Amino acid sequence: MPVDVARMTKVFERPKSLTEARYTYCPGCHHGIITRIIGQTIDELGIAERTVGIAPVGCSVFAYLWYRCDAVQVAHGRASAVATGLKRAKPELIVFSYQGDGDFASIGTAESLHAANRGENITVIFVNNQIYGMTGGEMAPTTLVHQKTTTTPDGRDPATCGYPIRFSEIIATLDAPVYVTRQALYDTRRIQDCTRAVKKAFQNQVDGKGYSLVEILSTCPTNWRMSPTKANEHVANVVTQVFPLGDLVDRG
Amino acid sequence: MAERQLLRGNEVIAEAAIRAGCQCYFAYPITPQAELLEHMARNMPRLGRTFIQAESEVAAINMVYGAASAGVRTMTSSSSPGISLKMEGISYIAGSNLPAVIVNVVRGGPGLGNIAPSQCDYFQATKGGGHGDYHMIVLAPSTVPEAAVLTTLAFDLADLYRTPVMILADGLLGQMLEPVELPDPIDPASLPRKPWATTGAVGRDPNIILSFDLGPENLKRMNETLQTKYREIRAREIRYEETDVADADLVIAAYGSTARIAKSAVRMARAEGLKVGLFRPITVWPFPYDALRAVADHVSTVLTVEMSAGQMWEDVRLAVAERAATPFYGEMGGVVPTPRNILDEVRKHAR
Amino acid sequence: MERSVIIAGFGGQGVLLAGKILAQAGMDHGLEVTWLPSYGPEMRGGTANCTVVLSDAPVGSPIVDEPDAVIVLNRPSLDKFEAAVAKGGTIIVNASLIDREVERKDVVAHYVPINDIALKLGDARVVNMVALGAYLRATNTVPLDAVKQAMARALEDSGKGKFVPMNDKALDGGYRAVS
Amino acid sequence: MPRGTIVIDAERCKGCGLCIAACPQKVLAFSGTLNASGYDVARMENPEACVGCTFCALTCPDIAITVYREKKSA
Repeated sequence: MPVDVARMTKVFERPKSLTEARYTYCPGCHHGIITRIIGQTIDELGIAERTVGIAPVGCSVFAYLWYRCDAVQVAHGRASAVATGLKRAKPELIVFSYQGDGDFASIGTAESLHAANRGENITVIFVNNQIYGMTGGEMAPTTLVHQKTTTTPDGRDPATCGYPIRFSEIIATLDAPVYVTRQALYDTRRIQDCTRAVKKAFQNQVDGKGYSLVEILSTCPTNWRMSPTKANEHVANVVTQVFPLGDLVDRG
Repeated sequence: MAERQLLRGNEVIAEAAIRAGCQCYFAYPITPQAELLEHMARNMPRLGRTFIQAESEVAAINMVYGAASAGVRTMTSSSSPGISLKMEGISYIAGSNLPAVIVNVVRGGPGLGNIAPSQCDYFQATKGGGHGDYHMIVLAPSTVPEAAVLTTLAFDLADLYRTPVMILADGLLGQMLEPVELPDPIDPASLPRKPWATTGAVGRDPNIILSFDLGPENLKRMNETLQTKYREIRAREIRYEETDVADADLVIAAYGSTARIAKSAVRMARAEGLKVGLFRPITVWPFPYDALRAVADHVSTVLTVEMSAGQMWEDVRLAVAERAATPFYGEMGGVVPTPRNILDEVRKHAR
Repeated sequence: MERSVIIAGFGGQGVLLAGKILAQAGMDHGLEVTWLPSYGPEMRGGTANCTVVLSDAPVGSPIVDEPDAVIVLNRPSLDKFEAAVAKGGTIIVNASLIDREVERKDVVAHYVPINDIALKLGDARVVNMVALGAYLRATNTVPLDAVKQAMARALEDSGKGKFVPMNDKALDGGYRAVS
Repeated sequence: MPRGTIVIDAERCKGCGLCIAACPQKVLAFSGTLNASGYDVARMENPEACVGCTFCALTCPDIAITVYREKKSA
């Protein structure tokens, strides 16, 4: 028997600042949740008309399609530098960059670190799924020790590939950032925590406080070769052992 | 009339950029363009404008990409090895139809090379450098006063065509002092609006800046739009200078610093009774093929002189198309030809 | 009329500044000018030189094969530039530091004890202005007063206005040392 | 009457199952029917148990779920 929703209160719907476009992400991929959280944040802060999103290279290359706000698609790794240029040119804009682990913590190492070190008044969303999704599941800078990828077929060997880099911890050593946090999405409580963190990271920018970074432990069920639910468990039980959750800097 | 000041080429380009309304400047130190960066460091902040010493050339050009997206006049500068690093960003800027000015104070190469004057980046500047079917407008000043004029023009052309524009200078031009009348400053607020810029989607659909499309047919269309723009630029923006060409039997083809040195050689040759002229491309992209071909129709020889192994020479030969002899004289590695060196070459070929 | 001069010496002898002041004075006097340094690593500790071209028409090449004059403040500079000077040109030789004579017979050499004059004035740092004064007397390229004004402005602009009188005397000292 | 309900946009659903795992009331299950994209979409198997908690929607990566709750009775 269908329920008559007309008599009921809508308590959850698509954020207004997101478009109707369907995501190009694989089933169960957390990129979609993160996009929804950012859209909801833009709604709640009422900033859609002055927000510019920066889409990276990688699975989220199409990020500009999802938001009803201006956007710039940029070269791999350079999002924090482009964000710097945009924000300095028009400080009244709210600028967020959306970057994967390869983008933010490998090819964009210098740009990421120095934008943070200058304390650019921007919001960086750093999606850490420990793998290069779009190119076929190669090793990322955050790939776990012994994790198999298409370029570490026998598992990541620290002797030749180094260790998973905790980039947020590196950024947390800097004096300038006002907010550096690591969040996850493997259950509803983490999703709610992450939502608060993202909102805070945007609010800091609105308030002119400076650089905020939200690292989000994400899944890649396709390239991890796990079901979406198994991937969630993997984040909860294994990934968080290497990348502990919580605030690293909070000078807000 | 503006005051005549004795100024260094690098400082003149910087100050002309400020007066052209450059709001954001990003760069990384490298000789021989350090004075340009330093002038911007001293002057941009006090005007309430943005100066950032970027962590790298790569970061600097991407900051330019961001500022250009936001619709402000923006510039970066470097010298050869640094320009190589910027090539990724320049390709994106071209592909995304963004206006920006890039200054290359060319030094000896390849690799680390040296910091002496050279013109060895002509191919990089005019034939691509970065990936993809794109061009930059490339302006090659020959004197310090002209560097000021072309810097102003660079910003105007960049905005008009939404394209990167390069000022192709060299260590000689960057380091020398010459009297200049600087252009009057313009008010950035008076510049035409850029409705395509990402300034916040107020009362309009979102603006998206991008250089890609995964669909070949769509990307082909984007490329065709670029090519249409390049045809317009070729039709309207070719600039060159001819000196003593009308009765010449031999014409020297040279650009930038080399052209002014060649100008002295032309005077010396004329004093000896040799009928020598000078053809100087001011835009090296688009190259003045037709104008040079017209010259080639009434001379026996077009002698290309460059501080390179013969890069512009290829364009000269395309233009001349065997209507005249096309000998070449070049110096490399930061060696600058003197007027006497050029005169000696002229004597070899002049009747 | 086009005149060119190369001013050469050790880094630290102020040859670049002397050239700039000459170029500035030339410009103030209504001439077209160019000033071109040799620059880079060799500037620090090694030799330094600059080329100044002054002309009543737009300057073509800022580098010259045969300068009308050279001012050499040390021996390596004389060795390097003696051969380049145009026939009938001028060489200002810093006799305080250079222990040989000019070998060429087709140029006019002026031997000026530049360091001695500077020391007598009380400041070895003004050798560049002594040299410039001597050059002006020998060549009459630009009036001494124009150079004095350019010098005063250059020093004042860089916050060294208190050294103007000393440099003024140095220009005079060099000027008088050439007969 | 259930205290809440959801509407699943079947064409957006990619059948990832995260909502099924997230629902504390075990309301949801795979339907066994494929949408146009070929995904086995989720459906309310046990609608009476829905309390409108929104957990399914929070965890849905494709924003395929809209959640309704009973108006508080006056």
